Amino acid sequence: PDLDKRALSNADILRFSRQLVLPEFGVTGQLRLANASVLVIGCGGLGCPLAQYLAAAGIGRLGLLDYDVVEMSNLHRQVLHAENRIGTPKSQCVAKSLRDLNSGVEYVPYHTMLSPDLALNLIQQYDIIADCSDNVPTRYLVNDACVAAGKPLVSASALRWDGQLTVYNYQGGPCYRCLFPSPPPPETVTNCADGGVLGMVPGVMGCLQALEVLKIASGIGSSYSGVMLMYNALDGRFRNIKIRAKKPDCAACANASASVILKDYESFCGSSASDKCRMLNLL
Amino acid sequence: PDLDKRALSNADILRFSRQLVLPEFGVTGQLRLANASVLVIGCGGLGCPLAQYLAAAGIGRLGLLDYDVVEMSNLHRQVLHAENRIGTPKSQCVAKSLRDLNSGVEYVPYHTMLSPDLALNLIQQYDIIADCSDNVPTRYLVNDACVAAGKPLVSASALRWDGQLTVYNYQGGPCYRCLFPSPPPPETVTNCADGGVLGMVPGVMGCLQALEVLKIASGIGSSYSGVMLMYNALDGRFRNIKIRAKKPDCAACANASASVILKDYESFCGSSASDKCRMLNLL
Amino acid sequence: MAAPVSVLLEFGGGAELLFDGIKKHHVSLPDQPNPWTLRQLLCWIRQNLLKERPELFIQGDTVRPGILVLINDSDWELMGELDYELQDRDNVVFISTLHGG
Amino acid sequence: MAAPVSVLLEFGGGAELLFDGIKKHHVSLPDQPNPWTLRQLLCWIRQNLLKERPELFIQGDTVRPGILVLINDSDWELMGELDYELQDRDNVVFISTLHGG
Ligand SMILES: [Zn+2]
Ligand SMILES: [Zn+2]
Repeated sequence: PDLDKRALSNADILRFSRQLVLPEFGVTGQLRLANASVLVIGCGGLGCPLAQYLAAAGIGRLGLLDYDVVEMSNLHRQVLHAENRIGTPKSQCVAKSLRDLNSGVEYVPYHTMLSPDLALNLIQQYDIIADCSDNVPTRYLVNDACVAAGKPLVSASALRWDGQLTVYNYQGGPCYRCLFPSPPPPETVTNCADGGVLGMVPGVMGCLQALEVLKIASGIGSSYSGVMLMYNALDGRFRNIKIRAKKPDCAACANASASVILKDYESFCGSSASDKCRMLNLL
Repeated sequence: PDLDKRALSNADILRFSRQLVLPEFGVTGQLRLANASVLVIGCGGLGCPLAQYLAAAGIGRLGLLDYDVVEMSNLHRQVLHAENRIGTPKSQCVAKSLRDLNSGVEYVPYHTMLSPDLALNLIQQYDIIADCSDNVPTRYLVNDACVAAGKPLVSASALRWDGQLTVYNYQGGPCYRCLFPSPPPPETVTNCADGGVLGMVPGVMGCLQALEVLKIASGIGSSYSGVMLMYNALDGRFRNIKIRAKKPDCAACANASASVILKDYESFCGSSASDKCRMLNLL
Repeated sequence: MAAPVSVLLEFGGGAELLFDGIKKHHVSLPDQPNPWTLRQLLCWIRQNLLKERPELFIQGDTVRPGILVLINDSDWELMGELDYELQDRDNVVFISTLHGG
Repeated sequence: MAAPVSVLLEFGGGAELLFDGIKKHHVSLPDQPNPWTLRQLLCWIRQNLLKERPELFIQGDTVRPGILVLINDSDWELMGELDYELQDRDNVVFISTLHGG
């Protein structure tokens, strides 16, 4: 069913008073947010703060996708999970935690891996997509489906002490493939299990990612289309990088339709969409 | 009782595996963190994410100070509170939420306003102080007590679309009074009730503040002593500013003892340590 | 005779609200025999940019307490404060400090 | 005869791990008759800085997929990529992209 909020209730006005008073946001921004839906792909270190702050701010619908269950090694950074929920699906766990914070949001948990069969149909049902995933094949799949569906993709990533954030496929800007036409060699890809990650880094990046989703949903527009934010927590520095424009010969953008979605992203990338195997090797 | 953790348990190693693998942090950093205590002054928009990420990372003891109770208008940014806790003390509410995430942390809620009588003794009991308060008199009081007690002060603030972060009184660096010898004229001070604040802005700043606390507690050291980070969410830009050194004629630093603590910070600043009155006027 | 000086003035943290909400002002200062000092720049801002309630920005001959002045990303206290002599293309930033949480 | 060229090379996002974990390298490139191109810089890095497993950084005559090259904070694709001619004091950054979440 479509979101269709036409006016703010008195309870809304009280709850959101501190952001309603911002002239750049205001009642118009709040109503646009209430009528916007966001699909969060990955309910881990980035997805937790992102979903938390979007729910608090009053997003209309939050799709929460993750195939995984909560593990003890998640709790140092995946702050919506809990000790007594180890073994339960992350997507449902996030929805349960956030209902206490804002029961007015519609939460739609998907306890599943994003597959090429599923991606386009699912992404078409949402206004904005947030890539909070943790592996290369999923990032290419999400990108291609967003290009095919014409949806803005707010993409963040974190590893060790580093974070990166940009917005793809928004207002004529580049997509992930424009920037990275070929996947990295699998032996150069480090995941959080192997490389480690300090919890506050996805915390910072997830909050920033939520902010860009809010700016897009409320009509303010994003600061990071064609710009990548890079953060290093050890030296405490942020850097805004100007990245290339949309490429006319991009494999996705040149033919933005369902046909750009590959059958098998794991073989395209030479790596798995799950970091389970490596995690087990490490422990 | 003193914190005295000498070794990590198998459960600790599993829980913190993703940060233990970071060579700059490692087992030594984790043990230092487990033996560190942090006093969080203010359990609102900054204090919530700060406390959340420090608890997740395995801080030893977390003092949580706030005089206020949860209100509906807090929930858009104070993400550890909940609809069914409106009217309950914020300090206790944060402790309750975080026990589910990490029961191994010692939580000490203080449901009280920070007074000149209380401040020095309380601050002396903690290793690092995080200023997450929302008013000028409290910021001067916290600073003076930190200078008197010789404690590093990780200070963040947020308003509208802007955030600021720096570390005071750390390794010979300046204090808040070195930078701001005189309080601002009361009519120039805007609080979150009057000016508004977008929830993700204290979210970002609180996560960054938690990170600097972790870097100090684990012996890595801070990036923001003598440097102020400034953030504007509308243009998506961060800026690192070099600020002045400690001033020999600073009213606090020149005589770093209990005598620098004033009797009455509200009259020194000409404003109230609570933003209740203004809030009531607005609504 | 000093060469003409162009500077980028920025206002933030709420100080921009005294300047019609405009954060960036590219400004060409008129020729004068001696170098422009920051003291003179404050006078010029007061006369040319400040729309209302100048006391919320300037008190006496300096900025009011609670505004940080940055010259090329450094605290002006490190640069000579009011006596700093402006160079062409300098970036001068006035930021209100925030107290919210 | 081109003047000597000093550049600041930075490595991040994990690429620094191929360079003994050192993120910043201030480098003076030797004199040569023509301007230094980025293509030549990559050869120089391979011969002078890369300690082990060069294939994790350079493949063929360019950087391997998944490393972004930035010249003075802009994507090198906007600057001519391998044919870009280095200027004195340029800042060239090599960043591994991250995929963790
Ligand atoms: Zn493309
Ligand atoms: Zn001082």
